[in-house]
Amino acid sequence: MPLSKAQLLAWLGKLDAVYAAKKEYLTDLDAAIGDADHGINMNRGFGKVMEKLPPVADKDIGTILKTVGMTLMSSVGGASGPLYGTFWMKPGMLLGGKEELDAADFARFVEAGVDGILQRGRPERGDKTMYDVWAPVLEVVKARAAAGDDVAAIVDAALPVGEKALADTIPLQARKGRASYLGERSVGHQDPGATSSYYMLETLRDVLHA
Amino acid sequence: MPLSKAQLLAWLGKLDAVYAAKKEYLTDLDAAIGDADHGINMNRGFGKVMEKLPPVADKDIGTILKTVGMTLMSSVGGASGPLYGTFWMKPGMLLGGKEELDAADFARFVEAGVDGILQRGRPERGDKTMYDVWAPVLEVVKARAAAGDDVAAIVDAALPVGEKALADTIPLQARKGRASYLGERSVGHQDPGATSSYYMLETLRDVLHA
Amino acid sequence: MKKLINAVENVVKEQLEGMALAHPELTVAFEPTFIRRADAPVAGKVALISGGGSGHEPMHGGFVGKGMLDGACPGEVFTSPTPDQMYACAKAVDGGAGVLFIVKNYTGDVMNFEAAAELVAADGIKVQNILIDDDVAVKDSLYTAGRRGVGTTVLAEKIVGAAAEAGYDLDACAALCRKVNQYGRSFGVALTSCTVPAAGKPTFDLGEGEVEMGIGIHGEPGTHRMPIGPVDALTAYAAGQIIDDPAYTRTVREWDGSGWAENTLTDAPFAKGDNVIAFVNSMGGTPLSELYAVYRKLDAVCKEKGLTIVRNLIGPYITSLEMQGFSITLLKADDEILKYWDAPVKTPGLVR
Amino acid sequence: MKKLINAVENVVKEQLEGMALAHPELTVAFEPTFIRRADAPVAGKVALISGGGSGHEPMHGGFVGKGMLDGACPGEVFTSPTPDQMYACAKAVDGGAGVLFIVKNYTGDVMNFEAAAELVAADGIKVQNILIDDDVAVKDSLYTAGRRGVGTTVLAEKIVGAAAEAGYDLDACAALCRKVNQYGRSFGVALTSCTVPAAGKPTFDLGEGEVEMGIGIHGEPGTHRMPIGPVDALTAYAAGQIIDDPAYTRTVREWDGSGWAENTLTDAPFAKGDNVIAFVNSMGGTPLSELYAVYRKLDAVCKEKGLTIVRNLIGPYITSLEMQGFSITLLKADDEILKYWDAPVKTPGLVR
Ligand SMILES: Nc1ncnc2c1ncn2[C@@H]1O[C@H](COP(=O)(O)OP(=O)(O)O)[C@@H](O)[C@H]1O
Ligand SMILES: Nc1ncnc2c1ncn2[C@@H]1O[C@H](COP(=O)(O)OP(=O)(O)O)[C@@H](O)[C@H]1O
Ligand SMILES: [Mg+2]
Ligand SMILES: [Mg+2]
Ligand SMILES: [Mg+2]
Ligand SMILES: [Mg+2]
Repeated sequence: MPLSKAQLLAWLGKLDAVYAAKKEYLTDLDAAIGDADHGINMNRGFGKVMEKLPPVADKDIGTILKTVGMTLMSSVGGASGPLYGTFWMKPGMLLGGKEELDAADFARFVEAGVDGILQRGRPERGDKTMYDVWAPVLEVVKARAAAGDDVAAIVDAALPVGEKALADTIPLQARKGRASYLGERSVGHQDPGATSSYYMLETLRDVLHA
Repeated sequence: MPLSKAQLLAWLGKLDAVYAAKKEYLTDLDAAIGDADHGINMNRGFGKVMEKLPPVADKDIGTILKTVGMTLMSSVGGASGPLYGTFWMKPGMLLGGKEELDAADFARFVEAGVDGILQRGRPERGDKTMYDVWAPVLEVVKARAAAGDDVAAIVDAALPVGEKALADTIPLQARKGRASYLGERSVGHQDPGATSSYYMLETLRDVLHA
Repeated sequence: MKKLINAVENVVKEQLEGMALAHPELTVAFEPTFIRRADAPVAGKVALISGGGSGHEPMHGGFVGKGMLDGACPGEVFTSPTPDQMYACAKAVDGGAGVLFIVKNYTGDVMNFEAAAELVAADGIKVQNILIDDDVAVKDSLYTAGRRGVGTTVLAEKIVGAAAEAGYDLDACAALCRKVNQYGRSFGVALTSCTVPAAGKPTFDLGEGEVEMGIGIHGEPGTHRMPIGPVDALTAYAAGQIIDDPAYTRTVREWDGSGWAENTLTDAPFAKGDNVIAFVNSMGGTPLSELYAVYRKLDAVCKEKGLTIVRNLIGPYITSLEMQGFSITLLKADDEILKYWDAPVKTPGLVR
Repeated sequence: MKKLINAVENVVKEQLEGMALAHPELTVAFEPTFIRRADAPVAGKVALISGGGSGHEPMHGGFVGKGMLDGACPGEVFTSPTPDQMYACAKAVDGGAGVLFIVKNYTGDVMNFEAAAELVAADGIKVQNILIDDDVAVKDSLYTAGRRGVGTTVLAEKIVGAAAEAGYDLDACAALCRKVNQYGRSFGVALTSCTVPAAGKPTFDLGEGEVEMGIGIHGEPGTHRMPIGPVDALTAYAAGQIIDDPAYTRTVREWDGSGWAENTLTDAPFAKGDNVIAFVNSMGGTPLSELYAVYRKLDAVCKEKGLTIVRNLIGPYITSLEMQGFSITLLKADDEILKYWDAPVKTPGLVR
């Protein structure tokens, strides 16, 4: 089964709910090693996405993704704004005209998105950022797509990898973003951006299984 | 027995010790209905008096009193500075040349001092100020001096009157000084300036009985 | 108590030493302590002197300079200065045209400045003292020491300072200062108490959800407490207290050249159509950003009540140490007041 | 949380509304949000734009005006603004001579301003971006996002603003800004945390007897904690961190007219005989009086180390909401820097 446009819209809607529910939790994570705004930023961004979606909900998936990216870019702010902005915008530029995403499309989506994060933020693995979740997830996604899995199976395979990668950010010392200023004091805390990234995956899994 | 110059100097020295010991207490009283500085002011002022006294300790009582008054005037600050400044300075101007104060001199001392407070502060009885202690004390002092008591007997008679007058400031609503801004909220607190005035009397009693 | 200080005994002295190092255009004298323009006396110009307890910075020392004060006499924290300070300062800055004392109406300040005026006059220097008593939180001058001097002081020092610079004589400066005081009204709100260094603990306790209304500038409790509300409600309350304040009458003592004269003054209330200067002040610990929220609502309230804000001043100018809170001052502005409000000024605390 | 606010969602917007009402010489745009000189674009003048999270007032919006910034883009509290803001602002203030972005080095600010520079350049407007990264508390640029931009930002905006006003072209403005950044170093100390309105509770907990050393300007924890000492000790520590800081090398990305170039810059340490501008800044909740005590000791430390303070700036200019604490910035001052430091400036937050 490909990822339908309805599922994509359901994913975005659910993400809005998730970031509303996790607003305080993500902000607390950011208070520990950052500046106590990540949950607020994500909540504001996806709130704005919900405002901007209706007029484009009928359009192709590329347009929807670009709208999401541009909206996040101009409403989240901070480090995560341009990162998530490009994460959604770049695939949007690739997937113009699509009404659904098959496994290959989905792998291109994730690859283009992660590529956007890399270009903007130049993170390396182990820097304790959202990239620490996306890098191993991208590997699984590509491998499972190549192996012929459908989108739901790909996401099912990627989720535990993402979950482990998320937990693995805890012992890391941050080398990018605000948390890097803390040096060793950043050790022992889960990265907020990695956490919000993991929610994207988890929420997609929930939508695909609904 | 008249009040000797040695006793006057002993009184001033002891007052310095009393205000050092009561610095926090007087400041707490002032925090409740004023601005939390009366103990600090009195302690600073009498500390300065101790510095300025030695060169004039051999001079006549008038000179000593004027020195005390001028020193308080230029070191206490606040409302109590000019009040206590004139309280000591005015008798100093009357008692030039004296080497001791007999009962009549002592009554003139208190009368001139209280007169100074009246001129500067224009308090009325019941305003909840230091004058509430001095007004009844002055009456007793004048009456006992007229009746022929010596200084020690006068002060012994004045002390309980002053003590009662001090306690009587508690239920009053302030109408002068900072405490007046509190309106009814000034009720139920002992006036700090009345308290420091009472210590003058009490300390003199201790010196006269030493 | 968390403060950037060394020993509590030296707080004021060391801060003044820092000020002297930072501002060579000022001269700071010690024993007795006063701050003056390094170029004072300015020959032929009326010299303006103010003073009061420390802890209200930049007032008054930060307002010494061309177009504002010639000298300032700081007392200990929240304790009025002593007459020897004002006397020495007046001797140092009098340029032959006399000295105007701008005195905030607190018993201590009034008595110390009165004693100083007597000393200065005895030396043959012309002197006038004008009281600032603008705090509408103090309602009744019969049963109190009268209204406190708060925010209007800053505006008076600016406006009269410019007039003195422009050549006003002593009587004219005094008259203008009296008018500014009669045209100005203020009200203050505290979110937290402050701590006098020598006392070492907050002057009052305020619960997490409470604000203290009608405070002065010495960390003293105000008229009452309220649960903390939105800034719009606090601002509307404070502005209402000022704008709806009725005529205010009291008797002041002013030096008449030879002795003390009692003058009874009545301030008219604000009226629809008045132009006003609006001054939103931080008590010290409230950041500038929050003052703009106050100003936003103040502007709306003024419009509603028919007052036009023609100028404004927003920032920490008359503070209570690190207290969080704000005060609002409205000053009815006629042409004379506006002219001197707009005139140049160059002091550490106010530049135009 | 005790703040002068209404609903937490509207804090920044309402404060900006207040600012717009108070300062008719500025124009405040919403959606996207930016503040600009009402008289912009100034034809033929390089336009200076800065921006960053809100909560640092008066920076940056308060520094918009003649002789300083042409535009400022405020984000949410402590959250960098978004590229659409800088883009719209640049379009509104470009006077044909190009736009200089002055960007504090935080990952968020850097990425958002980079995205904005791409948009602006794509529209055919000349653009340069210069990073400010002056916080010596961040030691190692290899294992961190590099030094944060703090106090030197204020000095750079003043100095480069004056140079732009004097007719410097875009390259010359960028070169001067780069130099000011390389000549400036800062260090910050917190006595209390601050509370982001939307978070509702203090970002960190600090014991009654503790201070947080090496803080930035976002309420983030610093490098370490110490028991609170006398101001002289805190000042000597902060000044020592700055003055003894060795050469600092890092690679920055600058727009070279067509794309991003990586430039490696090395800042020389301070040297005996240097003239410096000394900037003692309040984090918001520390009153001016306490800053003078810091300045007093800073002056002594500089003398001891052979530096001469030739100018100073003392007050709350780059703040962290209501945080109590201070920062020190020293800027090596050559003739060019002094000339433009001394030039006139007229903004709500800085006037000369
Ligand atoms: N250079 C970078 N590359 C990738 N991700 C980054 C980078 N810098 C920061 N991040 C991510 O951004 C998150 C912080 O986002 P947020 O709190 O919204 O922004 P800010 O740090 O500006 O306040 C971090 O937890 C981290 O996952
Ligand atoms: N007008 C007045 N007449 C007489 N005593 C006064 C007057 N005003 C104040 N006082 C006295 O001064 C005391 C306060 O002194 P202090 O705290 O040193 O000065 P301040 O009120 O200026 O801080 C009051 O407790 C009161 O006894
Ligand atoms: Mg953050
Ligand atoms: Mg007192
Ligand atoms: Mg006092
Ligand atoms: Mg942020």
